[in-house]
Amino acid sequence: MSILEIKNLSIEFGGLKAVDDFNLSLEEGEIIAIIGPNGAGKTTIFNMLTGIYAPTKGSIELNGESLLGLKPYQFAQKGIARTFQNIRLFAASTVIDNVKMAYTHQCKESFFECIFRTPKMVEEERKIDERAMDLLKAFDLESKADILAKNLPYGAQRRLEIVRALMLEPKILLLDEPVAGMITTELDDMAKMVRELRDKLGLTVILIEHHMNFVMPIADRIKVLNFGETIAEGSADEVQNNPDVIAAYLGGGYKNVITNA
Amino acid sequence: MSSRMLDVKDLAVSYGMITAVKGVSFNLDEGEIVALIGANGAGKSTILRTISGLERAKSGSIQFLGKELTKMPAHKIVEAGIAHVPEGRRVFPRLTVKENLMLGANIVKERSIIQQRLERTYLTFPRLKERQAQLAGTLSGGEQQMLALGRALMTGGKLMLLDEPSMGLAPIIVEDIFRIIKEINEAGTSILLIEQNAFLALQTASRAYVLETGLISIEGKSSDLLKDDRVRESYLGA
Amino acid sequence: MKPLIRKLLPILGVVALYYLIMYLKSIKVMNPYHIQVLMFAGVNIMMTISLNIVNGFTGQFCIGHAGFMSLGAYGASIVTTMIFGGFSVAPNLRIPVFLLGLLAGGLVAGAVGLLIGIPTLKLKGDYLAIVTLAFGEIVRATLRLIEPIGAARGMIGIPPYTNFAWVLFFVVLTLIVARNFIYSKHGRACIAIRDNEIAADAMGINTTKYKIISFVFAAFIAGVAGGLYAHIMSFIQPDTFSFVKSSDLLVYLYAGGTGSLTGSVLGGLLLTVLPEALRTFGNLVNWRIVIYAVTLVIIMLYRPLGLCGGKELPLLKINRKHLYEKSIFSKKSVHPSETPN
Amino acid sequence: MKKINVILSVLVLFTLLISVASVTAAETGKTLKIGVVSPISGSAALAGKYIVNGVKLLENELNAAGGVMNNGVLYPIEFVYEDNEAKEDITTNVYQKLIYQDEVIGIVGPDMSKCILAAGTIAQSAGCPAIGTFTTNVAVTQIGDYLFRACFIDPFQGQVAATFAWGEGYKTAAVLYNNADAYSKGLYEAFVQSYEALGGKIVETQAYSGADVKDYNVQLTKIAAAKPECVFMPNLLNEVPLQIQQARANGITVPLIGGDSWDTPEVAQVAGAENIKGSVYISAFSPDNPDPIAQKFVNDFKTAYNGDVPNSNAVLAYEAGAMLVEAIKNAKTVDRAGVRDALAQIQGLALPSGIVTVGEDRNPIKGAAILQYNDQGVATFLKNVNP
Amino acid sequence: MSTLMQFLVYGLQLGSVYALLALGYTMVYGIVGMINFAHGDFLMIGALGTFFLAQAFSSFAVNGTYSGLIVALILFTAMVGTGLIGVGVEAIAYKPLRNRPKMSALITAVGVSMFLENFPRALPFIGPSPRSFPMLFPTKRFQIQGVMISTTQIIMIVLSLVFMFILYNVVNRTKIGSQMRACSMDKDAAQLMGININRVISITFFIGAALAAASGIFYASIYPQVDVYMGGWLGTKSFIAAVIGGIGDIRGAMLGGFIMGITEILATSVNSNLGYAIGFVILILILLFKPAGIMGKLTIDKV
Repeated sequence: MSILEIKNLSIEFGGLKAVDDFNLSLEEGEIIAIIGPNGAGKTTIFNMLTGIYAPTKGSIELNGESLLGLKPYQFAQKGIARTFQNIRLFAASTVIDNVKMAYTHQCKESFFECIFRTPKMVEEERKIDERAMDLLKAFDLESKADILAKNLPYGAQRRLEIVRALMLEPKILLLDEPVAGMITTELDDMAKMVRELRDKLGLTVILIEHHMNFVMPIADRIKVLNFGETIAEGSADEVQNNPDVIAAYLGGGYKNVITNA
Repeated sequence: MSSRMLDVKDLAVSYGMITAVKGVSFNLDEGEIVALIGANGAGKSTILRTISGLERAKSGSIQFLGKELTKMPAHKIVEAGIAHVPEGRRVFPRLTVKENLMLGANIVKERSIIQQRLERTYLTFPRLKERQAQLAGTLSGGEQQMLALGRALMTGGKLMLLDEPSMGLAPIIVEDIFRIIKEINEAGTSILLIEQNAFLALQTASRAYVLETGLISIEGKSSDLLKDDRVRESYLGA
Repeated sequence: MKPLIRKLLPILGVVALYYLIMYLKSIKVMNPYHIQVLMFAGVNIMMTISLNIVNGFTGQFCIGHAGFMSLGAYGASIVTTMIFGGFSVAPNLRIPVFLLGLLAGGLVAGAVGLLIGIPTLKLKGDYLAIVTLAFGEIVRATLRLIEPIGAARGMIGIPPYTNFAWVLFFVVLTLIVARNFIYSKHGRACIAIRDNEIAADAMGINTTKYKIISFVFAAFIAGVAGGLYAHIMSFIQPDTFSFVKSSDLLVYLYAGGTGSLTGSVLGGLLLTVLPEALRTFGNLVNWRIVIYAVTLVIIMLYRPLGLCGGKELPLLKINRKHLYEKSIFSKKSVHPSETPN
Repeated sequence: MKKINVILSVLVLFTLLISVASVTAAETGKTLKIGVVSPISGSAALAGKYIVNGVKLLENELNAAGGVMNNGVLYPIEFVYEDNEAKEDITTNVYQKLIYQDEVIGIVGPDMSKCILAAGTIAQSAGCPAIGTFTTNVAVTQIGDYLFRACFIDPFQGQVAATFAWGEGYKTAAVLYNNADAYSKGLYEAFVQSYEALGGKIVETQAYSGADVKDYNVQLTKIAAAKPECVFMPNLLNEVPLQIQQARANGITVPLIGGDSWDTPEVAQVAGAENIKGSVYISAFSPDNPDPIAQKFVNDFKTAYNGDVPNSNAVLAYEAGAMLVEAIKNAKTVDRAGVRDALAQIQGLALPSGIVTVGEDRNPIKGAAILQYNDQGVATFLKNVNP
Repeated sequence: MSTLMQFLVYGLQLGSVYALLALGYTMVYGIVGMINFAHGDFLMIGALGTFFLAQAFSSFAVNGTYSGLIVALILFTAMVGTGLIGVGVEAIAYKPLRNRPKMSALITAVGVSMFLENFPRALPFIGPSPRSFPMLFPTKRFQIQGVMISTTQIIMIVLSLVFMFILYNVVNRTKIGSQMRACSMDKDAAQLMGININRVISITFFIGAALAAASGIFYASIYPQVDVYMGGWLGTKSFIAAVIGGIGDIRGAMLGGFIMGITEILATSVNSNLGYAIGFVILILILLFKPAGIMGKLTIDKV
């Protein structure tokens, strides 16, 4: 049984079809990439999958449960976590607080326990702290735990965004251009990290990316969008050689770039 | 014989407590395309922003065609002949394409020149002509990048600073944009290019500087850098 | 033993401060005038902290905070004066009645905060601001029309129960509670909303709920502060709590520095004392407010983030490491980053 | 060098000692301080200006005399002026400061009932006499036996206005009042009560909220439609001129009746002679009062302040100060309690507005003057009304 | 019916004052992104300044009335003078804070407002006294079908509309207008177009303050009394008007101003106790349904 089932997902903005009949069936542990030209509707799909936009039609089912009509925070609580194209960290908070913030709905302390700082609350707080610390350690950020997120280097910020999403204990992770603005070495690190997420945590990953050097080796399946419609779907090889994809997205010089790089 | 157009010496820039650029020197000759490559946070954008006057240098000098730019206000620098296409396009979203382009010609007084430049821009970007009455905010990323380039062309600058023109764009569009960048260069505009995609940058530029944490670590001809082991390992992924 | 000392030291400090001031009063270095200015400063500090929770820590923008203060002032005074009869309360019942009044003031303000928070907290930034301004003015206009509580003439005969000790007690309590709030999941959620609402939402934080919690919590504190104020003044009237009062509070907050409890204490204290201190130059009485205005502008020009923008005294912080120290209550545990791998 | 310093210091000390000794020789008591509280800044700053000027006149007189003589001892008087910004909480601060820091023997002001209602308990519990200048609210002197006032009270004034209106034969009246202001509201209520008791009919009542935009056209249109024979407008002095103008513009031609707040030359200046002529107001004082004391005061005031004519604020502040000075003069012991007792016993004190006696409830027994604006827009004395 | 029409006239006259003042708020907000709390005080400076100017020109007045030319001159001088004060305030108090959190500038504006009110109050030759505003415009009254209307009202309503029309066209059709709009969207990018943003912001403050002066003069012409505190509440009300219309939008400011003026008058006519709070109630109601005001477009934070 698939973990996420998206059927005929469509959305219109002022009569304009931004996404039209998008279908996706995700197996647990899959890494899927959505590629396509700018304005093809990729981020819009992410926004529908996280409840920011309500689709005009179609269905989203997570483990057989429909998520339509829920608020964004409820999508997150159900287990769909995401990162953002333009990094959206809690910039003025420390690294560890960023991670702990994502655990809010799982914290059990009540309001009065909090403002009077009861022993129970302190104990609970310590557990959360340890949990966050474990995650940071796993992603090589533990030495930075107490510095402000905005003072992290760019690559580390991207990493922190993923760590923060993991604190939600998600089933599905959506990565929106995770390697934008990264150089090759950083790009390789990220690819390794995404694979580990799948292998060690069993996470299912959907990613949007223009960097073909990153997408092609990592994705189990690739969906190509243009003007809101799916124009191709398949493995990296299939997609790369699809004439429609080359015409609409990859372009003629693409092979040249990717082989040299 | 090409002559020296831009000469940056020991440039240092800091934001508050953090020094983003720690003493960088490089230069560019008339007609050249020079690339600055490096990881995010290496200080590339800061250098461009300092050249165009959006940031103030802490020390060092920037000579452009014999003029010192470090003390000049940004709008004067545009008049001196520098056109900066900023990172993330930064078109004016609630103005039409044409209004955006006309703002590019803000420093020009003569109508005939404005008209001439507009025609030339439309010739370079036929897409913009089709969309001239559309609000810039409704354009796709690729179109916005074209508009940003077109707007810079309208200023009539002799040196164009390009900050990540390929960022977030589909490969096919990137190809298009870089073809146009070369065209612009061939028509006589010098270009200082920042590009994440080091391979693309080195293919486009004649010379390049590699920046690491606010300092220049490697410099040389593009063809040499393409073969350089350090560059290949960190930036080209070979 | 260390954590115990660390916990008790601030309390001892406050007690020492109290006795120091009482001593200074007894040897006539300080007089009732000084004490009263300090009492107003205390109320203003509470109001500033309350405003800081909404504006500084949750990133919402309330500019009608005097409205909550007035609700608290009236709520508390109705209980102590109209229900329990004010001066005729038996001496041994005065403290319970006073505390009941303050609680009532806080609850009234909190309840109204909830009532208006639910529909309006959806609004963003300056639009929310202007709605809170409108709210403050509507409260004032309404209070002016209610005859039983004196309407525009105001309420007289409120017993002056508030003394310096009470003010100090409530300021310290507010500081502790506010600090605990900020360094808990609630505070983290609020700060997340402030830093990036979209990301907070995407991280499973019910932004509406936490905004309302912070708003109601702040309104409650403002209500208690209003109650204290009424029982210093022993006379209140609706026009005291106008937009002028709200903007004074904003000035205390932003001159002190948002997102910093230290800043709220400093802003509330200094800017309450400054206009009074300027009275020392008797011949400048005509220029007093002009000097105050210029000082304010200069502070903002030279410290745009306020006196302590983003900075906090260690006393008002809960350091993460404290979680791992041997607590006086709970069992020992070790800081994870110090664990040898 | 050191030696010279030492010698100099000794010399200075010596001269100081001599001068101190010579002062004590002339039977001079310690300097007494009187606090003056008024809104120097804020929305009521105009009143503050008149109050300070009124008291300064008294200060000059006392300076000329060297102080107040009590039982053969001359006590120099020093005035401490404080700004209460027309705010209650600031007033309480000012009271505390004057009482405990400056250790004044008594306080003059403030002028607003709301302010003294907040600060009065401080004076009462400290046992420091305080005289409100324009604090017409009944509750003010009920705070305690240390609180006095220099003005008449709201009910009296409302009653005077109602009696006057009825006496002029006006059978119907309309009221425009400020529902955000205690003074205005108090006067409105007293007027309506007295007027209806006399048999008059209130045909229209319109309110507005002060500190607001100064458009009263709607209210005045409605009042005009009700066709009253007179309109009572007991409002604040920065509101009244525009109300008068707008009333006339809305076709209200009947006499307008005001309270003592009208008593400022600015009212007629701003409203315009054309509009204000024929209107009547109740005042504590008329500058036309032929009484020599009144005339001397008016002339002194004019000379001191570029020809400004004193208004009630100035007169009442002057008189509050004068009452305090009189009390110091007669006090059995020159301290706060003594001054309080002497204040309560003031009888037949001749002041610019008339002969003042402090009544049992610490309200002065004094008459009101009724003034009417003539064609030139100058308020002229119509008659005196005594309680 | 005629009473209703009469109230509408009053609403329009009050509304035009609000609208002119709201324009300044909206322009400064749109371009600099700050709420200039001292804006209402520019109204006071304009009105008080006009009072002193009229005094200086009093020798030109015949029987207390001024010729059209002199009035135009006084108006022009007061507007330019206030505009320059606006530019000065921006340069001294707001410019250093331009890249700082906008609350810093707002608090500075509170300080500036206190200063602008209390400095002239403390000056001996100005002081707190209210002053009678001179008759600058002819005051003939007409009766049209039972509705009383004066020439002053007509002149001020018409002139306000003219000012708004000119401003709207300046912003939308001229070069400086497009520079302003560019600055309002992206100051960095605007600089890269060779736009001198300091100049644009100065001009914005100049226009805003000059319009505030105009509204002050009109206000004082129909409510002829000026004092140093007159700007405070008018400023706040106009700010609310600007928000009702959608702050940042010029047409919105005009619309908001007139809505505010007219509803205030109409509510007062229903019950005189309502007039004060009605503006606030309307504001809340409108924002609950249109969270960015009537003309305002909610800028959606793009994810």
